[in-house]
Amino acid sequence: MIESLLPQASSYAHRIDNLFSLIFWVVGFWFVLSEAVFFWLIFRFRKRDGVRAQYITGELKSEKKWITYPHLLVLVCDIFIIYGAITVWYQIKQDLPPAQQTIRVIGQQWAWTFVDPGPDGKLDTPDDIAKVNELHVQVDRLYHFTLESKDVLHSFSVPVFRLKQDVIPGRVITGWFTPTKTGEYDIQCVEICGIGHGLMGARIHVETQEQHAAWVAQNSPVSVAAASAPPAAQE
Amino acid sequence: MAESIQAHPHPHGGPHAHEEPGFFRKYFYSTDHKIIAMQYLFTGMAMALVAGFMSYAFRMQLAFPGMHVPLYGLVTPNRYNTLVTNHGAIMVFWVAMPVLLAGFANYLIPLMIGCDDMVFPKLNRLSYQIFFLSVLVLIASFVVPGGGFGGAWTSYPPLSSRGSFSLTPLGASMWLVAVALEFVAFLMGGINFVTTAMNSRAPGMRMYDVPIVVWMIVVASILFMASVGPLIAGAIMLFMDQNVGTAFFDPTRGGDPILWQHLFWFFGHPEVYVVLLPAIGITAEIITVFSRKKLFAYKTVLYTVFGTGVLSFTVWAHHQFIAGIDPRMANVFTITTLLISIPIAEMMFVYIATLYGGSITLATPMLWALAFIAEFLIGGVTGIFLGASGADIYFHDTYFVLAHFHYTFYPIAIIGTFAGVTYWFPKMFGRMMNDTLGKIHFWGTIIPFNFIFIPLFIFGMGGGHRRIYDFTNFPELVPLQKYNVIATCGLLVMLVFQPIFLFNFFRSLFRGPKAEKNPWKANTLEWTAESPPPHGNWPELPTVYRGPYEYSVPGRELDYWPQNAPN
Amino acid sequence: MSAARPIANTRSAAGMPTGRLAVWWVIASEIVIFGGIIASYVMFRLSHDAFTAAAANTNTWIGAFNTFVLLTSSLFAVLGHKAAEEGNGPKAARMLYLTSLGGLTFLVVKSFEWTHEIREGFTITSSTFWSFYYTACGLHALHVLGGVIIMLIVAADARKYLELHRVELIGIYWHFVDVVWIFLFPLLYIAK
Amino acid sequence: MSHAEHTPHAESPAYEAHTHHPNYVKIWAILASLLVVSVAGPFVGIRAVTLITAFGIAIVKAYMVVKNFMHLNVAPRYVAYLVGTMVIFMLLFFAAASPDVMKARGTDWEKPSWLHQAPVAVPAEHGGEH
Repeated sequence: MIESLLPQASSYAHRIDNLFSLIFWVVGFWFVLSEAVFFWLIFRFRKRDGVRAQYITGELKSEKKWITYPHLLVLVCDIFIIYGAITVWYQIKQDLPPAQQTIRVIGQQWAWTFVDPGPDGKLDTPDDIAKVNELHVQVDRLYHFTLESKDVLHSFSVPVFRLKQDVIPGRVITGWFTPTKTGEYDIQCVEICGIGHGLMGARIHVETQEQHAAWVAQNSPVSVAAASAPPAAQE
Repeated sequence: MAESIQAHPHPHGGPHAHEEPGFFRKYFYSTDHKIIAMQYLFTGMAMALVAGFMSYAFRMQLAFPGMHVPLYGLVTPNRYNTLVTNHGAIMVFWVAMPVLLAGFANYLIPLMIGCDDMVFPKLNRLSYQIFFLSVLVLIASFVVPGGGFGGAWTSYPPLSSRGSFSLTPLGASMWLVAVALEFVAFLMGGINFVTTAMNSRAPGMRMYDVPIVVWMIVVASILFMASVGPLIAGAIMLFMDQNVGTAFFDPTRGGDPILWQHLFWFFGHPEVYVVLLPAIGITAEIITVFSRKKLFAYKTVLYTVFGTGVLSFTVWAHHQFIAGIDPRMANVFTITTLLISIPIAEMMFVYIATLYGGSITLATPMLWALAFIAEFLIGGVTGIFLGASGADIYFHDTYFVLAHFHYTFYPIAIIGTFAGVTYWFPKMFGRMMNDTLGKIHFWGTIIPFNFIFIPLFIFGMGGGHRRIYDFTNFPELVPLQKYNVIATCGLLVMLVFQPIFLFNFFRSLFRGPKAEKNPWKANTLEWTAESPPPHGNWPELPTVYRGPYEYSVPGRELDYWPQNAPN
Repeated sequence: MSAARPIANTRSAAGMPTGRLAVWWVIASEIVIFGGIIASYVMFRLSHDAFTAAAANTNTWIGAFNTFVLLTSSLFAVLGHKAAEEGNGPKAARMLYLTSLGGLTFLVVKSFEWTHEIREGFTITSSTFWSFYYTACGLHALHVLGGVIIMLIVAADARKYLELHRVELIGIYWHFVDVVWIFLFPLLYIAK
Repeated sequence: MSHAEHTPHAESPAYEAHTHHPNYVKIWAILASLLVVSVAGPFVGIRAVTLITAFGIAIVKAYMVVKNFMHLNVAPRYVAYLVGTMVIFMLLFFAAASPDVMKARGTDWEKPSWLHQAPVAVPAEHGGEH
């Protein structure tokens, strides 16, 4: 359902969307059923002249089963949902597949800095490419990102990847994604971080291998003699 | 009204002071639980107008970015942050809490359990005075240099702890002080409610003869008292961080911002149930009266309340799934969060089952109560998406969350309040409200309400995230802007209908037809007192002979059987 | 405004006088307040070596003396309760005066201790340990101060044989303050 | 919750007297001597002994004060449950919050400032056991 609003552009986006659909149908069934029963009861037992309400305590077993069985069924549904939720969570957040490339993401009031390791594939070397509010990644490549904050809490979110992780000052948080669809997408900050929170958007460019190589070659700062200080976040 | 806090007696008490206290003493300096309830109720409703106006200002900005909002002006980014922060904080702490917990608890507990007042009337008065002080501090925080606090009602440090980050050093501290004062007020109130309900029941009233709403308020007060402590400790620590220069939550000097999140949400989640339970209790009273039915499985309701209460202490970290907590903890909290759906679902089933075999009259209070169930179900089922950790990766801090908790808080704070006010209005003021106007107001509130928040669910599913003053900065969200426009239009329609309620309320207050003692033919004890009850409630305190929900008992001529009737 | 005691106040359906029940609820909500701050402190303490180093600078003897003072004042409080139950108002009042004397001694010792520490350069902003130290002790000291003030009021009444049941109530609260200190003492002074 | 405990109530006037008073001075003497032990604990110089004497005795002292001075032993049972529940909630809070606050390296994070240096202005004395 979400995919109709927003493309799936990472290797795990469909998992979250499927989980959403699972919960939607399970929960939707219960919701429609209870509302239907609810409105039917209101209609069926509306006040009519000469008809007195029944005296039902609900303490008898034969009466109570009408709420006991549904509630056991809810428990069964819960188990399915828990299973689905934990599986997806494990795959995305707990499990960290080996990286093909590591990038660094630095949040500050109110901009993102993205550090690409450059041609040598290693961070903290002179050929790192630091870009503000602009992230270039290569499609079908497993990226690790390390999140750092210079001041307050931020949250790194790429909706098309279904990716979200808070950025905490004083901590370096690692996560991963594999882009699967080329294009240019939004990056958001979803944790309030002050006055400029609403402006703290960035763009992610998912590129093919050739495009990405060209971008790296074009932007690598070694030739620009920026080798003196590795960028940012060395506090 | 500020002077009401001063302790000087009314100057014009005069010779009548013995029988009839002066206006000031009677309405501003009273220890009578009913007057204090009214104070809470009116303060809460006034704050609801403030917070409602705030929502109008920022919803206009969201639908039509950069517009000069009529009656407000330009919504700049920092004003936007202040507006959303205080809208949230006011609606939770200064509307839902005072109206549902303090207002109805003060009014109903002594009347429903058959005693003359709260056990500690002076503590009760002090509680309101501190609460009122907290209102003043909060209002003052909007106008101090730098402006009101804009770091969201969760007030996460380091944004909230350092003036150089939030740019509202004074506003942030005053906001925190206001919240802390409010907690102190409700701790006093809570102790009073619980002690009164436990100790002062009328002779003959057994545990299972207590009306559900009193049980709910007691459990809510207990939840509040048991959960607010860590946040009070946290507020002290945050206040020191802001003003003394300590570093409890400052990661650059050895503190930890995640600690605050735990302290906050350890309170924050039970807080949802603190306001939910009174509303759900009010609903129970109303649907039994207007369907002339005994509550289905009274004891089961109590068990579900206890289950909800205990479980609510074990779920708080689902607010922090992607906040950098240990990912393994998320699994534990997913399980507990989904388990809490079981007692809540059962409670809803009980209410639906109560309608079976009834004789349902759709009077205004009943419409509100039924709407509470219908709308709260949406809030409940959408919570499952957010409690499931895997789906929450995507939904965290989107408008889906926002729509979800508005589908819980709106039924609680607004629908629950309207249900309670329209139901107990005859008792509170001795006059009847106009039913036709009440129904117009009902439909004019409920239908637009769904038009506000259902589009926001879709907007959130499309990636719309919270606390952004202008979504046109995000190219992916521009096509979804139409949902924001629909939501704002819904809000405007809803606001247009609210003066009808105010008109009905105040007109009925002075001009409404006189109410008899028991206009709804209800069983509970408050309906055996005069309308409105005098100081002391009854000339002779009642004795109780049976449970509160003995409607349509076979073999009796009347279809109700008051709790205090010997036979 | 001297409203008469409501009838509600004299009922005890829960098997306990209203005042005592309420004090237990006060204590329940205080447990979580101190619990929150102590839990936070312990988390930091266990994970930071710097805390251990900083804790070495607190003076165990002063802490121990203050613990002794509070324990002794608790004894007087409970003796006051016993006297009040026997209907001996003046004796209960005397015991309460002794208790508040203990509370005041505690505060005086504490203020000298703090003065000394601040002179040595250990201020509230020196490190997170000292922040916790001053915040937790300060919160506790405020409870001691509040207890002393209420106790003096209760004692003045008790001397005139009024409201004797309140002697027990303030006593329960005082013991709770004592118990909090019993835990703060090893946390801040002993475990080095 | 605690409500669930009480029996159908009697309309008894409040303030009934306790049936017996233990010898409070004796209890106080025990408490004072326990205090001496807890202060003496660190002088043994073994960390385990320090911790046991410090916190074990704190718990014993608190128990004695609560039981005898605060008369929890004669109060209705639900009071003890109430107090116990609050303590359990705090343990729960500690258990759930501590992994995030206490660990320098979590499943997917690390705190660089902890790993590289002592965090605050206090002279860094690593490994100082006490």
